[in-house]
Amino acid sequence: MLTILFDGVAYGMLLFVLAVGLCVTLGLMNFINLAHGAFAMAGGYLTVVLLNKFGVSFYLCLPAAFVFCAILGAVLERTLYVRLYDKSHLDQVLFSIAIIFMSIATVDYFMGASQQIVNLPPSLQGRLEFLGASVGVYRLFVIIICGLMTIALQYALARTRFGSRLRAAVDDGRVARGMGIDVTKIFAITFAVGSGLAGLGGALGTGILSLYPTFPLKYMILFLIVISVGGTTTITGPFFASILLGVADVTGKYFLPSFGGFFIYTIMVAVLILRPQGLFVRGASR
Amino acid sequence: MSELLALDDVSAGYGEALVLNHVSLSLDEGKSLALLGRNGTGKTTLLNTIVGLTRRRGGTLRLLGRDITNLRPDQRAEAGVGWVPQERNIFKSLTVDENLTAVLRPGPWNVDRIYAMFPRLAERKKNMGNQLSGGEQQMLAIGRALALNPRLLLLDEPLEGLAPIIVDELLAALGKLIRDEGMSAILVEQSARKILPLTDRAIILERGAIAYAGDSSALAGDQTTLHNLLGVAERPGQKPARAH
Amino acid sequence: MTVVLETRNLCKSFGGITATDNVTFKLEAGARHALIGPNGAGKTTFVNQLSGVLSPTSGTIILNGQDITNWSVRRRATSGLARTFQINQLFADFTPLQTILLAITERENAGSQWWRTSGARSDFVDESVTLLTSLGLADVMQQRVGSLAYGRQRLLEIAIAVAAKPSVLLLDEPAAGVPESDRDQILDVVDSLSADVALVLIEHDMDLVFRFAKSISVLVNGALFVEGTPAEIANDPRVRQVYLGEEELLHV
Amino acid sequence: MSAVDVKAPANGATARLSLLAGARWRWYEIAFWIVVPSLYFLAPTKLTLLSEILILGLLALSIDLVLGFAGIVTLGQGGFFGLGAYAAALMAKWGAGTAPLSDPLLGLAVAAGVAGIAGFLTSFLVLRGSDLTRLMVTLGLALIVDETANKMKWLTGGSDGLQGVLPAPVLGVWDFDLYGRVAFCYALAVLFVLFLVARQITKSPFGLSLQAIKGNPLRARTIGMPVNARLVAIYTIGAMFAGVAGGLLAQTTQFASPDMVAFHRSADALLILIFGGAGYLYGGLIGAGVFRVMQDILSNITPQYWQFWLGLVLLMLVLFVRGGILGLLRATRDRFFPPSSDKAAP
Repeated sequence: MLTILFDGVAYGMLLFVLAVGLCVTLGLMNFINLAHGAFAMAGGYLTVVLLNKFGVSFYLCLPAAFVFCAILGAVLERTLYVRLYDKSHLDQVLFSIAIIFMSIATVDYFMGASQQIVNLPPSLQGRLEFLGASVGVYRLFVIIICGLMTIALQYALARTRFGSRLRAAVDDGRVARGMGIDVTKIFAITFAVGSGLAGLGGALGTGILSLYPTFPLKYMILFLIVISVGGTTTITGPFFASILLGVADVTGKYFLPSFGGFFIYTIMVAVLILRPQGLFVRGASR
Repeated sequence: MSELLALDDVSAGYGEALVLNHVSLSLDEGKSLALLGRNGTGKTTLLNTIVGLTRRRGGTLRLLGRDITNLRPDQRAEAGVGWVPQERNIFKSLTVDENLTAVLRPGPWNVDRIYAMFPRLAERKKNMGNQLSGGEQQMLAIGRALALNPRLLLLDEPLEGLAPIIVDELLAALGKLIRDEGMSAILVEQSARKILPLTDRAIILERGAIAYAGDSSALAGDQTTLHNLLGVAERPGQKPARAH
Repeated sequence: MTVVLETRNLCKSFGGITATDNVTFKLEAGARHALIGPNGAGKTTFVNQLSGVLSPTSGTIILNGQDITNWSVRRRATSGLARTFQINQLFADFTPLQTILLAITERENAGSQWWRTSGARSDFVDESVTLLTSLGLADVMQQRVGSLAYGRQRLLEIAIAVAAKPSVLLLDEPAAGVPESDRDQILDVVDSLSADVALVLIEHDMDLVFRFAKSISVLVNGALFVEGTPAEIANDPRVRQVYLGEEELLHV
Repeated sequence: MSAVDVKAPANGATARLSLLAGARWRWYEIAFWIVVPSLYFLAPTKLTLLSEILILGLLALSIDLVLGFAGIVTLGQGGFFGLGAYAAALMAKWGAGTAPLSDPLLGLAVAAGVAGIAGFLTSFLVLRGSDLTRLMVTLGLALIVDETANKMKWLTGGSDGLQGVLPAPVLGVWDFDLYGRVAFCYALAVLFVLFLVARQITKSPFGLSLQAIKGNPLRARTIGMPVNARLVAIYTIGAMFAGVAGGLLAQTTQFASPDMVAFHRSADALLILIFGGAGYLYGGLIGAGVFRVMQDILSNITPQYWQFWLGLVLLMLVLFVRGGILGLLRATRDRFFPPSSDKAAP
């Protein structure tokens, strides 16, 4: 039982790192980037290539995936995404789907359609006895890294000047501009960091998530659930939503395998109907 | 005196609507201007145009001799425009302290000096932006604009909706800022009597154009103009055209 | 005279702030009434309650003898209360003709007919054309609304409200944002509106108020401060104080 | 004023003619409906593909009604398509290939009914909230249908699909043949009838009111329009159209599987409509043709990777071309033959 809970938490924290960039940029620019999962996939496949083809250490793959995806995100944001900000949500969704399709086909072309397996370093294999439960070392590693990332994010957002400028921009972009805050630049940086985190999540997830070309489509749905339950105005909302979703998904699959995704989709629709702004959003803000 | 701000034949509005019609004005450094007019005459639009938030349809703007017509709002803030928006628009998920530090630029105004000016804010440093009273929000909005260390302060109806005792407190602070510190400012206000004593010059807008420009002290004594342009009155010489 | 619109002890508060303070107001058939007041006086809040966008905290609103306090926007609109918006609310991709035809079709409860072709009812079309012509929009009635000059769009905004054949028409700053050259046309249209309709003009522009209104209400801090003829209001020292900023005197 | 009154009727007659002219059949419309049936003789070996195009076109048409005319963004039309497919398939199966239960038209009626009821019930959930919420709710609902189809093995055959779907002969006369001749004619006839209905809807006061809601819901409400009732109506109609499309596919392919409900079905149909141009009625039909033909050609050049080109074309459409193929054609026409009186809403 405790093992399942532990696996669920690991999965949930991974989801959080994958999705958090999308939540923040959606709250900041009201831009729905359904293709966010493509960055995670890029991180995952980069790790596969570096690890399996070039024998780079798994521990080095993680920062490499972050940096690579952050640069990729920054370039795409400046060249393509920037043209979509003042268009309708429908256009943004179509654009995202186009990016998803292209990324799926590209990965399929270079890497093939089959699922990719990575050989984790021996130090991350095996299991530990922890509080009477058997715990995978790798999942523990995932929890530690994601936990550190979460703390770092929370610190950056709550304690740094960049964080307060970012929050100001989310609160009221128009006035923030009038107060000398370069919202466009803040958004570009946030987008890059968010993409980088997705890439890191994708790299970390190679051992947990199944990595094949339709990854962005599959996880798009999970990200949407995280957003609809967690809201976009804080990062604690998406954090708890991810943990909840991770635990619910893992326990659901364990105890009621026949229900599969049914359970979480129903939760998503129910939440959207009851609270169109997300479950964890602070009550009426004005 | 060197010129601080100059608007040359500026027309602006929102979307299709045109609100400002061919407005020209200039303000010297260290001087202050009262921007008066009934509501809907374009006062806020004029300030927002200086900040860079409206759709400009023509004309040019200069700040300290530099053409700022095509600068973005954040670049204008950097160039020296400090703005106190009409609705205050305090960043609600930032603390009082963060509201100041997030926008702070180097210069004579630092956070301590702002707190010294508004001691009430110092007591509420750790409060979130949405946990302040109206008067405190207004003080914070002014403090936030000062944190930019602006050359020109734009105040959009800073006294509106506040209790009389707070109005007096704010007027005293503004008086200190403008008269004693020599801060250049444009004050938008509906109640002419309150801000005319604070300012050097006054402009009255009507239908987006300048209907009166002159010295504040002269305007304060000019009952007829005040009544005709700001009060409830017909414009002299214009008869109701309902006859036909 | 018959009273067409009435509010009794209307109050609205947001949180602790009273935006409408016990307003009791009567409007007679065919009235030409202006509603003025300084910023934050609560004009918009008041009008939003009349048109049903906001519901009052307490008090009643009566239209043609019926209590409409809890009616929806749509039901009020179909019962004789029409309004224009300060910022144009138009259908940019329609022609003025289509716009007015739509408004008339909805007024006649024929808007859900899917088996008939739009334009088949010649009486509706004729009425649309007559209305557009009388408002000086005949020459542009087949053009795309989004491509019309702003002044023409403002006229169409009024035309939509008139098409509903209202007994009460709320005009929210009809000339706002219109270039000086097109202004007279709008004022003429407002002047020429049918004498059967009770008009309420929400306006800051005193030229327009004095040209048009036969009675004026001044709203201050959400309460009805004073009512009277234009001459009475213009010469009222208390109104002068409110507008020129000597509010302290009010508290005496 | 008197001059105005005299002038009005004459003006009114021209105005009325111009309004009615919008509903008249144009030469290109007639040409379209001559070309499509003649494909039966022109491409007798491609009838299966053509039937599929017609069905995809009908699905895209259902989205056009909801999105192109009423402005409701949806990613869930595939859900109604799937419901219709299963409903028609089950009817055919239970009737074991004999009338009355297996009658294809009855099957389509049931498919329309089931999808319509689902559309009506979910419309109240969908109409709340912003575009973003609508996208997510419609997507979520379609995913639930997908999961249900997967998991209710006893009814749907699970991921293996539903076997033994044997519709009775059409109108008791024409049995579905191996070459897809009957299937093509049947699908074409159904599409044509539903197209006529859709066309009439869009040219009617009801259709005009939908476009008004799309343009400015606040104004629509203040002229006394029952906005929500209208949207519920068109969403339900759209669901019925999608249900019929699903039913057609199940009957003509004699098969139903969760693949018919999957997300890519909704996404493809939306893309088809965007390709062709939303708000023209023909956009979905033309888009479906171009989409499937493009898919065939590109798959031949780069097997499996046609998705890349699809994405690239879509990207270009979103960034540079408004209104899809038909929008492009109209822009070209307006450029070379500027319209005398600037016509608004299509």
